[in-house]
Amino acid sequence: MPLTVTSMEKQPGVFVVSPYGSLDTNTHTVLERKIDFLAREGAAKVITLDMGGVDYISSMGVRVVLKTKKELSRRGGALVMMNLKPQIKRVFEIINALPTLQIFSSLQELDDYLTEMQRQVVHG
Amino acid sequence: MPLTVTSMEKQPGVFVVSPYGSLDTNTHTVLERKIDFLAREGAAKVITLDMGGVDYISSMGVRVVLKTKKELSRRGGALVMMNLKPQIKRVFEIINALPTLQIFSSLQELDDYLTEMQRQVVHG
Amino acid sequence: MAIHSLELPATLSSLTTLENFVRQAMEPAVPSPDVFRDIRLVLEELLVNIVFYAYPGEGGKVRVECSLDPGGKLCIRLRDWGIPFNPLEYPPPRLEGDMAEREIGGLGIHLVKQLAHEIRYFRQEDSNVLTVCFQL
Amino acid sequence: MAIHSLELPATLSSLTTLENFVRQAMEPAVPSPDVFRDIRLVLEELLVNIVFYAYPGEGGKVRVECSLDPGGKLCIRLRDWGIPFNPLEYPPPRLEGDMAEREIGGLGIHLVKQLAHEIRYFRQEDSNVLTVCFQL
Ligand SMILES: Nc1ncnc2c1ncn2[C@@H]1O[C@H](COP(=O)(O)OP(=O)(O)O)[C@@H](O)[C@H]1O
Ligand SMILES: Nc1ncnc2c1ncn2[C@@H]1O[C@H](COP(=O)(O)OP(=O)(O)O)[C@@H](O)[C@H]1O
Repeated sequence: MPLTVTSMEKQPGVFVVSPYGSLDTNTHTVLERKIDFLAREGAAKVITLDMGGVDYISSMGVRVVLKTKKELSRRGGALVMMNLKPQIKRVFEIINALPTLQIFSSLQELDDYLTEMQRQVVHG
Repeated sequence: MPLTVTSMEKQPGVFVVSPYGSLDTNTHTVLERKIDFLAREGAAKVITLDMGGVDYISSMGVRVVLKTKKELSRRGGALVMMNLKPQIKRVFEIINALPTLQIFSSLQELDDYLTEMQRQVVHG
Repeated sequence: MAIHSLELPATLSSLTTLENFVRQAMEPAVPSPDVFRDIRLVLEELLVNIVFYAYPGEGGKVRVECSLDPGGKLCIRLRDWGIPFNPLEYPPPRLEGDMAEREIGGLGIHLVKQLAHEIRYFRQEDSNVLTVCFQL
Repeated sequence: MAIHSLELPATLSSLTTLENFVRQAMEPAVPSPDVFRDIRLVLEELLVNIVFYAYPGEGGKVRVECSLDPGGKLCIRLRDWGIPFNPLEYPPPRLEGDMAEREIGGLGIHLVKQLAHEIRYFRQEDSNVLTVCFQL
């Protein structure tokens, strides 16, 4: 199954990125390049990965998520996730990555977080 | 054409990495992962890319080379290249990357450079 | 003049299919390895850009048409139904200075412009039509 | 008990072929989507590791054998002729602490160990033979 990735700018530098399909060895480049693009052209600081459309992930997909998190943190930003299907959550669980990744369960919760983040980015 | 990658440790932290085949969108991950592996397990500081076996490169292959150079420089190391076939040299030429990349034409020249590098890494 | 055509999903795995299709469409002409490599590189950069950028929504498809004229000119036409994008108007990347210092981008289109012997672009209704030609 | 077998080059593009092969070998059994996803994940991690690590020299091949017993147990045996490597002896990755802080590695084998219902490894002459089984 291929991977397509859509994105939406919520506030300046704050993006929701929605991969759709399989996030694996053969497709991870599509997400990686989309994120590179947003970092370069959109000065992305905070990325929410909406995983609602992802039904398969392998360790190569996990790498992209963790590397992006690392890179954004280094630049004072953040990566958070939402809408993980049970099978996706399970993969992150097995490798114990859930404590590291902020997972939101509702849009409201995410919005509150983003508002707070935005305040810090602007004032920090 | 697939890509295979061999590597050899010349001195501690100093590696010669030899990709063989096509360095393109579908294969670049193999080189990327090999370099990640050497950075992690071999504490690679200086990498010489021996491009003698590469007969095709696309912009995705170029990205891996430039990203690796960036990452190694950040850690006080270096990436250099040798044995570029004319068609590979041409691609780097078109995007004007040759001034950025150190290209060696003989093993002797490379060895002198590595000896100097090693001295700096050890004493710096 | 035979015209071969093919429709593919805009995904990375279409790359191999596209390459094989163009290789066959060239027959019986046998381009030099150098020209063949240039064709392959141009196709890869263009297809990959369609995959990465043309459909910021839910993905889409690419239509390929190949024609070889008796003079040995091969033209490959790629059509997508993505956002309007004319690569000929895309500004060249900053090529001076230390590559490794700056963000890496804009290399693909620059390569295409340098390697294709001819490039034409037009927007037709809701599609981008890009034609690249090579003298075999 | 039918045994299906296949030999593939150890390259990333063999991944799709491998998945399709195993899917067919399972027939007429129909695993639940969950089990099927686990099988796919285990195969991907194992094949990709063979591509990345088994042949530090000039590349090589992988041999796959699938068998399905009447009780619905599917066993997949992967053989490579690469450097000796027993994943069962590979230490588990450090899983405590902030993942994003440390180097990312060692996840693939850990996933395989957690998801396969059974794993066996032996070195036979100059090959690694790894068998993973799943109860469909
Ligand atoms: N088919 C396309 N549809 C829409 N935009 C495109 C397309 N191809 C390229 N672009 C835009 O042109 C830019 C430059 O593309 P390219 O030269 O291939 O380099 P890069 O992909 O590294 O940015 C891309 O970042 C993208 O914004
Ligand atoms: N088939 C193999 N042959 C040789 N070494 C392997 C093989 N598979 C894995 N390894 C080794 O085991 C390590 C862990 O593999 P894995 O858990 O997949 O994580 P990663 O690839 O991120 O390191 C690899 O870094 C490599 O050193």
